Amino acid sequence: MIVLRTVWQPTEDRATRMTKPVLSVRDLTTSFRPDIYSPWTPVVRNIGFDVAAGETLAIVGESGSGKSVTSLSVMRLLPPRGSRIEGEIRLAGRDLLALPEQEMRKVRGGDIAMIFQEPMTSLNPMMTVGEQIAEAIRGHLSIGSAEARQETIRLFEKVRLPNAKERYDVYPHKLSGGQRQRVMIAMALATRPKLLIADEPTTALDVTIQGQILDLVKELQEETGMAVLFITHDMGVVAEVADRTLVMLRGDVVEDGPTAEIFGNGRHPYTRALLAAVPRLGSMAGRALPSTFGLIDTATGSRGAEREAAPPVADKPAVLEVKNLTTRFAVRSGLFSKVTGAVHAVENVSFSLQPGETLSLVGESGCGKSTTGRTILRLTKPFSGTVLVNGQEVGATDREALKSARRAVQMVFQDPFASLNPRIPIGASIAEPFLEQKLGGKAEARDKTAALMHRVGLLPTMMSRLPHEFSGGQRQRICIARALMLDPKVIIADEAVSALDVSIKAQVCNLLMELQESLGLAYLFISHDMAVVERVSHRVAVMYLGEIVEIGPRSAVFEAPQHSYTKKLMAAVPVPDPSRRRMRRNTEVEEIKSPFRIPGFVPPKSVYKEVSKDHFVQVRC
Amino acid sequence: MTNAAQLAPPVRAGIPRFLRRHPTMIAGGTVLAAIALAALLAPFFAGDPATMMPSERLQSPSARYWLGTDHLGRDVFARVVHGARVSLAVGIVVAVSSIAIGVVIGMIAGYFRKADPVIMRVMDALMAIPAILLAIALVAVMRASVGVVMLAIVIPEIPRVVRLVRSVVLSVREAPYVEAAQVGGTRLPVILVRHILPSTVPPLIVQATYICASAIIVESTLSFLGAGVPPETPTWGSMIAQSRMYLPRAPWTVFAPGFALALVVLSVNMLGDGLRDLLDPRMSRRM
Amino acid sequence: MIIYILRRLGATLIVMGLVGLMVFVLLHLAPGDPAAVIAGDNATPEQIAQLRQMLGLDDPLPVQFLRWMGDVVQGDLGVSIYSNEPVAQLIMQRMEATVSLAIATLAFAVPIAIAFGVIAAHRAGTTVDRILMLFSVMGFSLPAFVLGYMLSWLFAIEWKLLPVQGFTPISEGIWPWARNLILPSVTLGMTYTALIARITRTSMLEVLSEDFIRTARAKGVAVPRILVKHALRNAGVPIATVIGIGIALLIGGVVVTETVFNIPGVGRLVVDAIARRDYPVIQGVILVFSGIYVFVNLATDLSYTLIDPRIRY
Amino acid sequence: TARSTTLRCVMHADLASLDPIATTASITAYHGALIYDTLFGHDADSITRPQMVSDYTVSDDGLTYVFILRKGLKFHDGQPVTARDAVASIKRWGARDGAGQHLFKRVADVSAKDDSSFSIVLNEPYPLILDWLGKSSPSICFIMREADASTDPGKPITEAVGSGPYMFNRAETRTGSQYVYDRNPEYVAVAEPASGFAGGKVAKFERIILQNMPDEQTAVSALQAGEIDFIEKISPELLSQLEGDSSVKLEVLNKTGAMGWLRMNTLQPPFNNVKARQAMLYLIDQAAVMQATFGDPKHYKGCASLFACGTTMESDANTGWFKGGQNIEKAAALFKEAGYDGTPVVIMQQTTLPVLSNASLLLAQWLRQAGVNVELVPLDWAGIVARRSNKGKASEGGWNIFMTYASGSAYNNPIALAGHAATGEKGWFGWPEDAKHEQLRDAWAAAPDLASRQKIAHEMQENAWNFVPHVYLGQWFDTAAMRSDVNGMIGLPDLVPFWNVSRG
Ligand SMILES: Nc1ncnc2c1ncn2[C@@H]1O[C@H](COP(=O)(O)OP(=O)(O)OP(=O)(O)O)[C@@H](O)[C@H]1O
Ligand SMILES: Nc1ncnc2c1ncn2[C@@H]1O[C@H](COP(=O)(O)OP(=O)(O)OP(=O)(O)O)[C@@H](O)[C@H]1O
Ligand SMILES: [Mg+2]
Ligand SMILES: [Mg+2]
Ligand code: NI
Repeated sequence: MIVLRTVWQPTEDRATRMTKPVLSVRDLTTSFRPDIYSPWTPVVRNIGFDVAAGETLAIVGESGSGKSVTSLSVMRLLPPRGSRIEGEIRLAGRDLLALPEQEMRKVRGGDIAMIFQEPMTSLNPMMTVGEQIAEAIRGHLSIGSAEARQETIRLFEKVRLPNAKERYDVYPHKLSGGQRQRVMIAMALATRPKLLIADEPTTALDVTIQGQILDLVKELQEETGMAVLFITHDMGVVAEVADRTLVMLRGDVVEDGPTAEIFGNGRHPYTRALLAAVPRLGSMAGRALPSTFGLIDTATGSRGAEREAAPPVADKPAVLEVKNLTTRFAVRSGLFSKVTGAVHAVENVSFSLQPGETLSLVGESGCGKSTTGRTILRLTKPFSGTVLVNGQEVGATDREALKSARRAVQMVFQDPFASLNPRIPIGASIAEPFLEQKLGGKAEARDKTAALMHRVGLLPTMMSRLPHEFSGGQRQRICIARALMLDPKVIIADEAVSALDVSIKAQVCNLLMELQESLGLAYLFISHDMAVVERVSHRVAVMYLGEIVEIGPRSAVFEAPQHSYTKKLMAAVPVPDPSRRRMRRNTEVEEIKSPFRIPGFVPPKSVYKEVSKDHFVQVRC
Repeated sequence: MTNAAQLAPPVRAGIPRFLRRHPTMIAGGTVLAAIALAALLAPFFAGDPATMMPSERLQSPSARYWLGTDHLGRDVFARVVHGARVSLAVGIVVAVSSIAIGVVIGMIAGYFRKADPVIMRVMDALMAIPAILLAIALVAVMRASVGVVMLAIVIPEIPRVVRLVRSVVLSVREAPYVEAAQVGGTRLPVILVRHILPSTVPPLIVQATYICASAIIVESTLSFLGAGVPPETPTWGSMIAQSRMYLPRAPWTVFAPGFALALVVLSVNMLGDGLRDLLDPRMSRRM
Repeated sequence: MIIYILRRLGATLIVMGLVGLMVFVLLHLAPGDPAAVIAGDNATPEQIAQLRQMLGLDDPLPVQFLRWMGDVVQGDLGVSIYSNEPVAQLIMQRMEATVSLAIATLAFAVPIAIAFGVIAAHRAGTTVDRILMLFSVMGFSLPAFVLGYMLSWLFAIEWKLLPVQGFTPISEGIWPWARNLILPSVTLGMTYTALIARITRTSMLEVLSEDFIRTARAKGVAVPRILVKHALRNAGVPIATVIGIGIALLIGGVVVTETVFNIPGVGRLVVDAIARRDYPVIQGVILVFSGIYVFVNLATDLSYTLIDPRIRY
Repeated sequence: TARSTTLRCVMHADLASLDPIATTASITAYHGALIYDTLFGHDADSITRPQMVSDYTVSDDGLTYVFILRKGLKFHDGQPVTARDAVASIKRWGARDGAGQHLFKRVADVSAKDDSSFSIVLNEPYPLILDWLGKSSPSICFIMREADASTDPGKPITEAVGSGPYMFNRAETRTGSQYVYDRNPEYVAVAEPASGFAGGKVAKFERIILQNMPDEQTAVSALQAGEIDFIEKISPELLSQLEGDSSVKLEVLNKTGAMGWLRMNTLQPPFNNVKARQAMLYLIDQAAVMQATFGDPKHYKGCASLFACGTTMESDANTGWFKGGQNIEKAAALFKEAGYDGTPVVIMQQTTLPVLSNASLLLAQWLRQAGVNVELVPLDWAGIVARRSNKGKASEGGWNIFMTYASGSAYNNPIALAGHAATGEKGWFGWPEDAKHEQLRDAWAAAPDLASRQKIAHEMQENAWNFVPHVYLGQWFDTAAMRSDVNGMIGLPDLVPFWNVSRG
């Protein structure tokens, strides 16, 4: 790949441009070195940008392109030993890089506030959320503790945290992810900063909650007129919030401009490639079959073709049949570890999978998607129900049946890195199932491994490398190769592409679809990413609190959702289209329901109503 | 986006650089290696550690006796060097065997839910008996010998290793790569040995250095309390313990082994601390 | 919570039963004959045999074990073979000294160790870090008896600042009590300082790399406050654990210090008892020690709930 | 209690057992001497003088002794001392003590005549009877309350109520660490100056505290710091620390010192052969053994007398082997003659006492030089006393050699010291057997005076160094250390008495 190096030139004529920039960055170069004996390695090179009051600038780019480093450089939060920041960072005219640490501390949290990616880990678990905000307030404004408390509660109300008063004395672990992120926002706004830096503030959240957070930031910005630096890799989010967009590639800014312009006619091939890879919800409207992504070559800028996938094989028996599957996790407590209840993770779930078919399982976090997949493979014991693989029941007692089922059904996990043993060369990891199931000798295993690596686009010469020597996308390919080693009929892909960058995500999706066609694989595709699901699925099942509430052909479910939950899910997905950005979603602030049930709880009876051909919706009776 | 990078054990990359970054570890390692070498070659250069010549007792260091003689007229230098063999052996044998036994029991406890409570209760009971007292009692039971002293130090260490291994196993057994292996049909023993065992290695290496250092100290303490190795055997601990009365008159009889002991324990600890920093991926992300 | 405690206490009984059995078997495998020790060197074999029989040492082991266990269950630890005094009373007499020493040691070691650990973690990789860690490792490298002699020579004999040995009950005043404990607790504390400082450093390093520390810095909190208020409490659970282990180790580790500084504590009691095979005393002390150990463990676990609001039993 | 009226003493051992009859441990004898009184006592010139007895008569045939107790003697519980108490005490002592047993073989009757007088009737004359009743080496014939003294002799009594100059203070005693004795205000001392184990036992300190200090170095430091007043025995190496200190004085209280001896299992090879035992005489260099532990020759000497040196029975008979010095070749030759077959000789090495531990190491070295295979088995004292009763083969849990020690004056008494017997399997550990030796022992006890006893002792030694019941390791003299203001310590061979001692 040719490395592109576009030195950024400030564009003078800009409609959205306000009078004076709040933050002005010039020639910022940030370098790291592991120890004093090593040379400095720049990871951000000569970048520059301005953000004006009331304006939102989005920085996009794939993982590792230097987005976070840029924001941390502005805050001077990088480790003092081992990092070096050069250039000029001016906040309302003041050069931040020249400030003594003491002064800089006042800037942090005072003039510039920051929201981080991980709401779960960014709050101190041992301080009440109220204290944490009051601490920020009192650090910058000289007010008493009672006043700080008042102010904190006011902020909680502002970010629409229910029961603001009581929430003051609550520890973070009692709050849901969305609530925690709202606490983070409240904290950031506590001192009325001039600039808010939001580093991937919604990545870890469910789509429904993501929507709420984005709305909130927008609203507050309108109210206070602060400048916002919004860092994300989600183009949908960019389209939603940003006035202007800056595209980074491996430490360089390759393009910047008004968001609409970037989306409408990005000039740089990388920008276009990035956008092309973004799955857009609704882009498949009217099409019955899944389709690959048409990718853009970042070097040449030429666009690959989209290719429609084949329909599933209808005349053969189902490869996987799940009947009334129920999985519950007992919750024990008390003197004799009495069962005081159970998490009904999967409740009465039934579906079947044809050869060559992709069935997607969607739903919000904790609804039981993974548990379903794990129960099929008996990584978790079911409470009741049956799983048939090639018509044969997978039972607890029959080890051989389980073994052959596990040969036919394989799994690709969400985190490709965690699912590869970091200490074993990838060739050995891929070959392991083959050798362990005694399907052939060492030489055969080697040949097959090489062939599969080739197949998933890796060089067989990489066989002896360790997992950490690969990129995320490559690692996911390794996992796919391993899953294919046993010639399975079904692959359960549990969030198999969720962790990947957009462009790589598209590549891996394409690979999966290709393999499906040539090998006749069936996929159980578990994902919370609706846009990807829309592209790859033949059929879609929507799960809610352990139950399938709607299942049917993809086009039917996406274009004519019947169940109220499905509708809500569809509405919450951000649309990568700047022209639609001012549209409010009107989603209410609502807590996720818990699947915990007391013992003796009998799930309400329900039936499935067929609304159109093969499209079923759950109806309670 | 992903926190995968944290899990990476960057052991393979750039060993020399780590060495440069961990001067204390290098110092510790070098000193240890030198002492180990001296211990190995002791019979060839150090002289006779056993022969007693009461008429030559408590001689101060001289050209003939580099570190003087003790109360029985034995060559302190020869005894210090030969003592290295026993003291190091005690450290190493105790570390290796307590870890070997602890790993096996810990893996069983961590992986087999049924065995876990039984094993852990027994381990609790073993831990509940103060180590020194157990050692004294064991030595009293089985008569003093280097082997028994080692055993007496190993037994109380085992439960600590078991706990460590068990906790690692408990956390790793649900790791996606273990589940991936299960899905691929990998047999249980293979999963245990190939996928779970290696994760216990980094914390165990560190633990091993602590055990090694404390074993050397405990051995000397046992000698002090009169429950150590046989008086015949030169170990630093028993040398200090036997000579402590002579400290005012013949300080070398105590300081020579004492210095050697402190030096080795210090080196082992420095090595262990260095290894821990080296094996801890978080060190690269510090404030 | 109460139920949790009850359940833990239940497990304690099992553990203590096991300890009792192990110790009994171990001891009675030991060669050694209290009757021969009591009778003295000049006694004839015949006299010794007579004594053995009188002391009930000739009964079969299972009988002796059941007799002992039966008494223990009723709260009776038996009497010393030698002095005929109740074991419980012997232990009680010695407990104050041992507990005082343990408390003084912790009072000395914990604050210093935590300060060392926090500073070393904050300055990780620098010379300050290395010096602090070297210092604490050195505390670990010197056998307690060598250190003890050195300290008492310097402070008690040369400078005459503190007494050489002995123990004064706290009932005779705080200062007389403390005077006697300073040198022993410093001697004993060295090891624990090293242990706790290192754990503190490690877990502080871990916490300092957490996201919420970055959050705290991003909102402009000053470094000392970050270290103490944000980081230390989060690092508290492993530190509490190691302090708990420390207490347990202390109870057993006092033996050497008690010897060097002639403190009439439980450690000495049991070492002397082992030397003359005073079985009821040894068994009683070890049983009490293990009870303390289990209790300290429980207290440590309960302390987690104070440190970490997420932990509930 | 004020410091000046309290004497704090660190003793050589912990007072493990309170019954001076059931145990022969000397620390218990010290305890006994503090709280109990005796009928007679040896004075500084070894003359036996009445103590609790005001008067006594001996019948002309020398077979009936009548004793009258002094008036006003009271036990610490306030009860008067009666003849019944004395009778019960003598009987219990006679059942237990070596000398007592020897005496009681000739006793026809012991009984009280009235509250204050009692008699002992013998079958044959026993000139040493009063010596035995007044001896100061364990077991001492202490007079206890009848109730205590009627306890089975094999069962240790745990009461500590006597009529002596000090009273045991149980409330302030901390078993294992300190033993407290308060002055007995009711005690009426004999109106004579204290002399040896006899004379006026005047308690000058209000309180005596015997401390058990496990570490000698600590004790020495504590003495220098004035935290304690007296240390009974100091390792010679620590003496140098005290020698320049004017606040401390050093004194050898036990003039006959102590002597280490080595017992061989005469029931098992190789030491069932007298040649092998004789080899040991040539093998051991006592001076070297002593020097290894005691350094300066002023603290020790080699001694070839069966009855120790500096004692009344000291003899030079049959000591050619000693004068010739160590002779390893000769020892090797004797082992060969004994038919030694290379089976390892097991030495039980006592690890807790430096002199014995060091001696074991040296012995092992010499044995090896003499071509003997040696296995050193390190054991603590409790381990040794348990194992030494095993008469079997060394390879089956038995032993060949162990070492221990006794005071010089103990060796001086062929009757009281159990190890002087040569009665074979009935006797003391090592079980040597020699009929002539036994004959001589009885003759010694029956001998009418010192001169004739000395003559018999000479014969005994002549004979003993031929059949070699045991071998000596050397004789040493322990030094006691005390604050320089402590005066009047009485030097007794087997006992540290605490009467007559004062401060200032
Ligand atoms: N403290 C550090 N020391 C050394 N290298 C670092 C450090 N922090 C970041 N880097 C490197 O800088 C580069 C940019 O990282 P950065 O975190 O800015 O990426 P990003 O664009 O935010 O990616 P993501 O989308 O994954 O968050 C990466 O190659 C990263 O490995
Ligand atoms: N081993 C377990 N023990 C107890 N509860 C469990 C266990 N595994 C999962 N659960 C619970 O079951 C429910 C379903 O979990 P599951 O992991 O299947 O959700 P998911 O739909 O995959 O969510 P996500 O999108 O966050 O991965 C959750 O409430 C979860 O807390
Ligand atoms: Mg980032
Ligand atoms: Mg999941
Ligand atoms: Ni890393």
